[in-house]
Amino acid sequence: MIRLTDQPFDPGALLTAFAEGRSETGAIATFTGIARAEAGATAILELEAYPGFTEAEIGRIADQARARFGLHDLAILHRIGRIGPGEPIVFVATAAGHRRAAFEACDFLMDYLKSRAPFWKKEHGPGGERWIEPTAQDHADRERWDKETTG
Amino acid sequence: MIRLTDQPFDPGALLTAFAEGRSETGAIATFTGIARAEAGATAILELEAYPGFTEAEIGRIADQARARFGLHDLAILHRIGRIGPGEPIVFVATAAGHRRAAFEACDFLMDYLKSRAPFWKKEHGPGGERWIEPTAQDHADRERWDKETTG
Amino acid sequence: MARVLLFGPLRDLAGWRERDIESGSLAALRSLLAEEDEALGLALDGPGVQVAVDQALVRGDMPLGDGSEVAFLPPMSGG
Amino acid sequence: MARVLLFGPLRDLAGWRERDIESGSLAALRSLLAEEDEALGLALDGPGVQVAVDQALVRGDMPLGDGSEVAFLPPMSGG
Repeated sequence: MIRLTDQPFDPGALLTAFAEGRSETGAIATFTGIARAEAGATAILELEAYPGFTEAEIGRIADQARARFGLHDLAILHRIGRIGPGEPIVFVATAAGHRRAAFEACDFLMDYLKSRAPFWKKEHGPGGERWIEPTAQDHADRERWDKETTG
Repeated sequence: MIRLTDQPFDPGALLTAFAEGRSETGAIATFTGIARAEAGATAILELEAYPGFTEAEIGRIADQARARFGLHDLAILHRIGRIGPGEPIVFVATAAGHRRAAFEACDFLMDYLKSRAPFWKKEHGPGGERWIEPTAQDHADRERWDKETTG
Repeated sequence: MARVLLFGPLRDLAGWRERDIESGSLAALRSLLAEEDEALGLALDGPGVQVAVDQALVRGDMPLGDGSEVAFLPPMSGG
Repeated sequence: MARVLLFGPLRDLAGWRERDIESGSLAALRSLLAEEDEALGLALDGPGVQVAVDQALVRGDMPLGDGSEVAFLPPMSGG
């Protein structure tokens, strides 16, 4: 499942659905990204996607993850539109035979979503609005996967 | 929350509860371990703990994880008793400011639970019963954390 | 007519999100946009800006058909 | 009297899970158990077997008080 939504979602409900009926899967890893309040500065995030293209690009990254880590399944849900503090922005779940593959695939998918997936993020804060670009750390995180071989 | 249970549980319900009201947390990672059916061989797992001691030992590992990765919070639920194929055995959730810390702490906790937490695991399969010890891979996974410095 | 889409900060800079523009190639379209709005022209050539034609990333020039969709994609940031 | 607990494969080997045994020290308790059941005695000294007295891991010998809880813990495996 790869999906964009402009509505708030409950990551737990997604995990419940994802975990159901998996008698051959030994390991499920998930990641939930949440809009931080940043120490009281009640910012609103605004996330823009390119409908169709964004899902297709995420799909290509997902296919890479499936092949590289031998995943049984994966799920990605990404919010778009206006997101309030404390609301989930992104949910990624990976299912694999063993935990190392599940963890690494989840980590890999998040690194790509952070720095290469077609989203644009604007922060509306008390001091006005600004577009947010990936940090140097985000780029460094993603580049780990170009070097590493899967263990 | 650190808890043992002899009842089946829904990892999604645990994530829903864990994620609620976290406006300062940017990242939640979870891991769910599931009893595999092992290609149709319907084995039953039996997990034994040392009540009191087991929770206390996990608590010590949890305190290490909190300090090492700067966690905002964590949750660990572990099944004991008889566990059927497809049923969750363990759930770990970690909350942190950023995703790297949440992922690494979750990974760290699972490596310790697999090879150092006071549990004993017996498999009741078609060919009789056998006790399962940590694999060489489990030990190698855990030893990563003795070498690595957190990035 | 090609449909031109701007995303993220490019849209704020240009003041529009989507327009139909008559142009035979991507290079011609870039020139046209730069003539009309110098700041936008510079930004479209800026670091990390990618171009998708009919939802596929492209490099360099290419002819544009009638009804082509051209999207200018500034550096991306999800999650 | 100390309360002695066996876990995992040690319990299956010995055929019991928990017994009250009179013993003044951990070393004396080990000898007593080994005299009574040689296979168990060897297993208790086996690789990776840890001992907890009153729920704290200990190494070497130590005196046992009345009501001490002594647990023999074979190699652990969770998750």
